[in-house]
Amino acid sequence: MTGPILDVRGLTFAYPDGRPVLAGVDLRVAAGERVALLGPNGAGKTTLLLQLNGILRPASGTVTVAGLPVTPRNLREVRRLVGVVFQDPDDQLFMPTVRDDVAFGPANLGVRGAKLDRAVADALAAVGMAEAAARPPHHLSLGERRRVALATVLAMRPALLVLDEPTSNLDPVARRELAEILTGLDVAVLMVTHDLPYALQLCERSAILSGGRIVADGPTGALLADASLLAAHRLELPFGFDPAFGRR
Amino acid sequence: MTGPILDVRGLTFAYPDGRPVLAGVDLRVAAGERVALLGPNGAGKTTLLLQLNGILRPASGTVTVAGLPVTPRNLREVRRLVGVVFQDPDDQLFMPTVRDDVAFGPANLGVRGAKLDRAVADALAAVGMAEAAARPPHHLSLGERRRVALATVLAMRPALLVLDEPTSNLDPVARRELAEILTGLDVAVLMVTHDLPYALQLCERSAILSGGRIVADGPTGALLADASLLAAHRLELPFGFDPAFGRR
Amino acid sequence: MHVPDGFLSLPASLATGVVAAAGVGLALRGARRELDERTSPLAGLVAAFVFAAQMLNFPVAAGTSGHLLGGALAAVLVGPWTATLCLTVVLAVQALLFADGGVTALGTNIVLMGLVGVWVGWGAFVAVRRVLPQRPASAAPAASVGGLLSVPAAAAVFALLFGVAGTVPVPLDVVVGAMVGVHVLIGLGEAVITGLVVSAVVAVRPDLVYGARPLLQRPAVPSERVPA
Amino acid sequence: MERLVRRLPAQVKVAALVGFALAVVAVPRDALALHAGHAVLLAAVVLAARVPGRALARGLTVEVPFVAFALFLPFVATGPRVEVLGVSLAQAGLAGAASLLVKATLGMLAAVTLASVTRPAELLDGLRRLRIPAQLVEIGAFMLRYVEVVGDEWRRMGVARAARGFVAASPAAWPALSRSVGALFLRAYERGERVHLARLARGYAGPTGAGGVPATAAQWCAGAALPAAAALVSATGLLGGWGA
Ligand SMILES: Nc1ncnc2c1ncn2[C@@H]1O[C@H](COP(=O)(O)OP(=O)(O)OP(=O)(O)O)[C@@H](O)[C@H]1O
Ligand SMILES: Nc1ncnc2c1ncn2[C@@H]1O[C@H](COP(=O)(O)OP(=O)(O)OP(=O)(O)O)[C@@H](O)[C@H]1O
Ligand SMILES: [Mg+2]
Ligand SMILES: [Mg+2]
Repeated sequence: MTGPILDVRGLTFAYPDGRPVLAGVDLRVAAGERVALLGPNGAGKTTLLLQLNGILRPASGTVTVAGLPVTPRNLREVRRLVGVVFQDPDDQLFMPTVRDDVAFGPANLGVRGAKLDRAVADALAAVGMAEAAARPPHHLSLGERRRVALATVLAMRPALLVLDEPTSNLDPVARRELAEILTGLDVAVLMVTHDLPYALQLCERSAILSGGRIVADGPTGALLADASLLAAHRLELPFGFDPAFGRR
Repeated sequence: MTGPILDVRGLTFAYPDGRPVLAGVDLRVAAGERVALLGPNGAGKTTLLLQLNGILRPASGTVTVAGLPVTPRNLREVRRLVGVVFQDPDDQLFMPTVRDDVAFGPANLGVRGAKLDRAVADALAAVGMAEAAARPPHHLSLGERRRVALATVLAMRPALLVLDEPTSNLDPVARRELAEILTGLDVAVLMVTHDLPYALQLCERSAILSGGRIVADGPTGALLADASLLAAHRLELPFGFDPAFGRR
Repeated sequence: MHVPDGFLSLPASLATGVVAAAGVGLALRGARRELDERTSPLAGLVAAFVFAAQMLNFPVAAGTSGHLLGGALAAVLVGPWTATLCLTVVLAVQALLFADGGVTALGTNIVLMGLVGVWVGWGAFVAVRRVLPQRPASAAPAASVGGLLSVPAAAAVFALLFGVAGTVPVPLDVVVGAMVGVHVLIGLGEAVITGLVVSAVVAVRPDLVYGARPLLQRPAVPSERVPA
Repeated sequence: MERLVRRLPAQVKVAALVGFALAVVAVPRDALALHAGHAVLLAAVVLAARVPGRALARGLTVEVPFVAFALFLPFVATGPRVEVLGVSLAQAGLAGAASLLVKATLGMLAAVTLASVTRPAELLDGLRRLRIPAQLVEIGAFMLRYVEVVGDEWRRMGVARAARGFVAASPAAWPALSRSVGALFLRAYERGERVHLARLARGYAGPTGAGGVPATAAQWCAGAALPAAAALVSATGLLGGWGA
C-alpha cells in the first residue's frame, strides 16, 4: 500500500450536550508505523479514537482508513481493518466466557472450526491468559481483563491497531511483554498513553492532542526533550526517569 | 493513637466460584504511614482492599481498624475511618452530578449546609475538577472520572486512605499533583500500584502480595533494589528508570 | 397480559384487590427469610429485568402479542415470596408510570402475575428439581418448565375471572380455551428465556440463584492459617 | 395552571388517578354516553398539564393487545344477536367491547397524564407517603436504578459487538445475542452490587424516613377535583336510571 493506513482531516466533533471536543484534528499514520498520541485528561483522545472505526461520527471532516472513507457503507470493511482496544476493558468484554469473547471477532469475519480455535489460543497465549479461557471475563482482575481485551483485538489481525492506554493496570512485566508483542507484530499502531517513557520506548513518532487540536507532531525523542512544550500541555517526565535514555 | 490504624491477620478469602484468592495475609499500617502494596495482576490486591471496609468478608482471619474489628456491628464507624478509592471509577460514581456525588459521603456523616458546600468545593479543587461540578460523572473522560472518584473520598476526611491504582489513566501532571496532595495530607495511606518509581517516591514502606500471601515487606528502596525478588513476582523497574534515584 | 381498567366489574376488581393485598401482606412476611442486606439489590435487579422484558412485546399468533411474564424466573432467582413483591412493584410502576395495566385492575394483575404466575412457576420448578439429578445445572431445565406452565396458568385464571365477573357474558370454555391456547405459545418463549438466564447465572454465580441452593455443595474455602 | 398540576405532591396525584379510574369503572356497560363527561374532564386536565401528544400516542400502542381481545368478544358472547354486514354478533358482546375499550382508554390516558407530570423519584416519595410498605418502595428504588444500569450495560455491549464486526440483523446472530443476555444479567447485577456497596462504603444507611413533601389541605382539595367531578358524572347517570 502506498497511501497512509490512517488519514484524519479537519475532524470536528461535539457530544450531544453541545460542548465541542475536537476542533479540527489532522493526523496521518503510515502502514507499519507506530505513533503515540499524548495529551492531558479530557483532551479528546478517546473521542478521537472512537471515530476511527465509526463508533462516533464526525460533525465535519473526514476519516480515511487504507483509502476507504469511514462511512456507514464501509463500516464492515473498516472494522475489519481497524482494531480498537478500549480504555475501559468492561466496554470491550461482553460474552459469558473469555474464550467466547476472543472468538467473537474472528467468527464474525468468517473464521471457523480448528482455525478459529487456533486464533483464540494464539491470542490468549500472547497475553498470558490461556488458563483463563473458560472463566467469565467480568470475574477477572482489572489487569487480567485488560489483557483479554487486547487478545480480542489481536485475534482479528487488524491492519491498524488502536490502543487506548493499554498499559494502565498492567503489572510491570505485562507492560514489557506488551511492548514486545507490539514490536513483534507487523501492524500500524496508534497508541494513547500517559506514560511518556513507554511512548519513547515503543513509538518513533508522537503527536500531542490538546484543546481539540494536534498541537505537536514529530519524533518522540524531540517532543519529550522540549520541556516548555510538555509543560504547556500538562505533560512531564516522571520521577526518576533518566532523560539520557531519550538521546541514546 | 498507639496501635496500628490497620491490622490484618491471617486473612483468607475465596470468591463464590470457589477459587481461593487470599491464603493468609498479614499486614499492619501505622497511623500516618504511607505503604505501597505491589504485586502481579490477579494477585488479590483489590480483593484484599475490599475487605478493609467490610465490602467483602473474610473466610477466616481478622481485620482491625483503629482497634475496631471489622464486623457488621462496627461497619458504620469503620467506613467513616477508611476511605476506599476503587480501581474502576464507574464502581464509585453513581449520582446524577459530580457535585452530588462528592457531597454524598459527607452528607451521610451528617455534614450539612455551608460546611457541606465547602467540603465539596475543597475536594473538587484539590483534584482540579471544580469546573465539572454540575456535569454528570458518566460523561467525563476516564481520567476525569478517576479524579472525581478520589474527591468523593477526600471529602470524607478518612483516617486511612486506601487507593487502588490511583494513577492509572491520570495525565503526568495530575499524577504529580496527586503525589503532592497525598504528601500534604495527614492520613495513613495504603496504595496499590504497578508504578514502582511512584511507590518509591511516595511510600517509605512497601509490601508485595503474591500467591495470596505477603511475600515481602520492608523499605521501598530495599525491595526495589532486590532484582531477584522483583523478578520472582512479575515486577521490574521500567524502561529509562534510573535506579540511582532509589539510593539517594 | 396486563389487564386494563374496565375488564372486570367494579366489585370483582375490588375483590381481586383484597386478594392481592392479602397475598402481598403474606409475601412481605415470608420475604424476610429470603432476603438479607446483601441480596436485597438482587430483588431490585430481578424487578428491573422483568420490567424491561415486559416492555418488549413479541408477536404471537393472529395479530396478538405477548411478552415475558417473569414470575417463574423471579421465583427461581430470589425465592417465591420476594418474587411476589418484585412482580407487585413492576406492575405498580408500569400502571403508574407507563399506563400499562389499569390502576383499578392492579389487584387483578397482581393476582394473575404476582401470585398465580409466581407460585405455579415455583411449584413446577420445585417438582421438576426433585426428580432431576441434584446438581446446580438442573436448575435451568426445572426453571424452564416453571416458566412454561406459569403463563397458561395465569391466562386460565384470567379467563375464569372474566367468565365469572367480566362485563360481558361469555361461554367459559371458549374464552378459557382461546386464552390458554395463545398463552401456551407465549409460555414456550417464556421457557426458553427463563432457562437461558438461569443457566447463565448458575454457571458463574450459583450463590445468586435461590432455587439452586439445595443443589449446592458448600465450596471449599481455604482456612489454614499461615505463620507470619 | 400547568405549574399547579406539576407541583402537586405525587401522593395527591396518585390518589386522584385511582379515584378517577374507579369512577370510570363504576359506570355500567350500557351507559356508554356517561363517559363523554369523563372524557371532557380528563381533556381539561390533559390540556392544563400540557401533556405532550407524543406521550398520549405512545400510551395508545400499549393497548393494542386488548383491542384484539375486545374485538373477539362480539363473536363469542352469549345472549341476543344482531346481524352486522351479514355476520351474526352478540349484542352484549358489542356493547361490552365498546365499554371495555372506552374505559381502558380513559384509564390509560389518565395514567399517561400522571406519568408525564411526575418524575420516577417523586413517585417513590409519594408512595412512601401513602404508607406503601418500605420493602416494596425500596425494591422499586433499586429497580428504577437498575433499569438504567441494564440499559447502559446493554448499550456498552452493543458498541463492543459492533466494533468487532457484528451485524445484528440476521437470525444467525441470535445465538450470540441470547448468550449475551445471560451475561447481561450478571454484569448488570454485579455492577449494581458494586455501586450499592460503594454507597454503603460512603456511609449510606438506607433511605431515611419519607422523602418528598407532605401535601397541604389545599393541595389535597385541588387533587380531589378531578375524581370528585368524575364520580359526580357517574353518580348522576346511575341515579338517573341510565344503567339497567
Ligand atoms: N459521553 C459524553 N458526553 C459528554 N461529554 C463527554 C462524553 N464523553 C467525554 N466527554 C467529554 O469530552 C471531553 C473529551 O473526553 P475524552 O474521553 O475524549 O478525553 P481523553 O482525552 O480520552 O481523556 P483521558 O485521558 O482522561 O482518557 C472531556 O471533556 C469529557 O468530559
Ligand atoms: N468477582 C470475582 N469472582 C471470581 N473471581 C474473581 C472475582 N474478582 C476477582 N477474581 C479473581 O481473584 C483473583 C484476584 O483478583 P484481584 O482483582 O484481587 O487481583 P488484583 O491483585 O487486584 O489484580 P490487578 O492488578 O489486575 O488489579 C484473580 O485471579 C481474579 O481473577
Ligand atoms: Mg480517554
Ligand atoms: Mg486490582
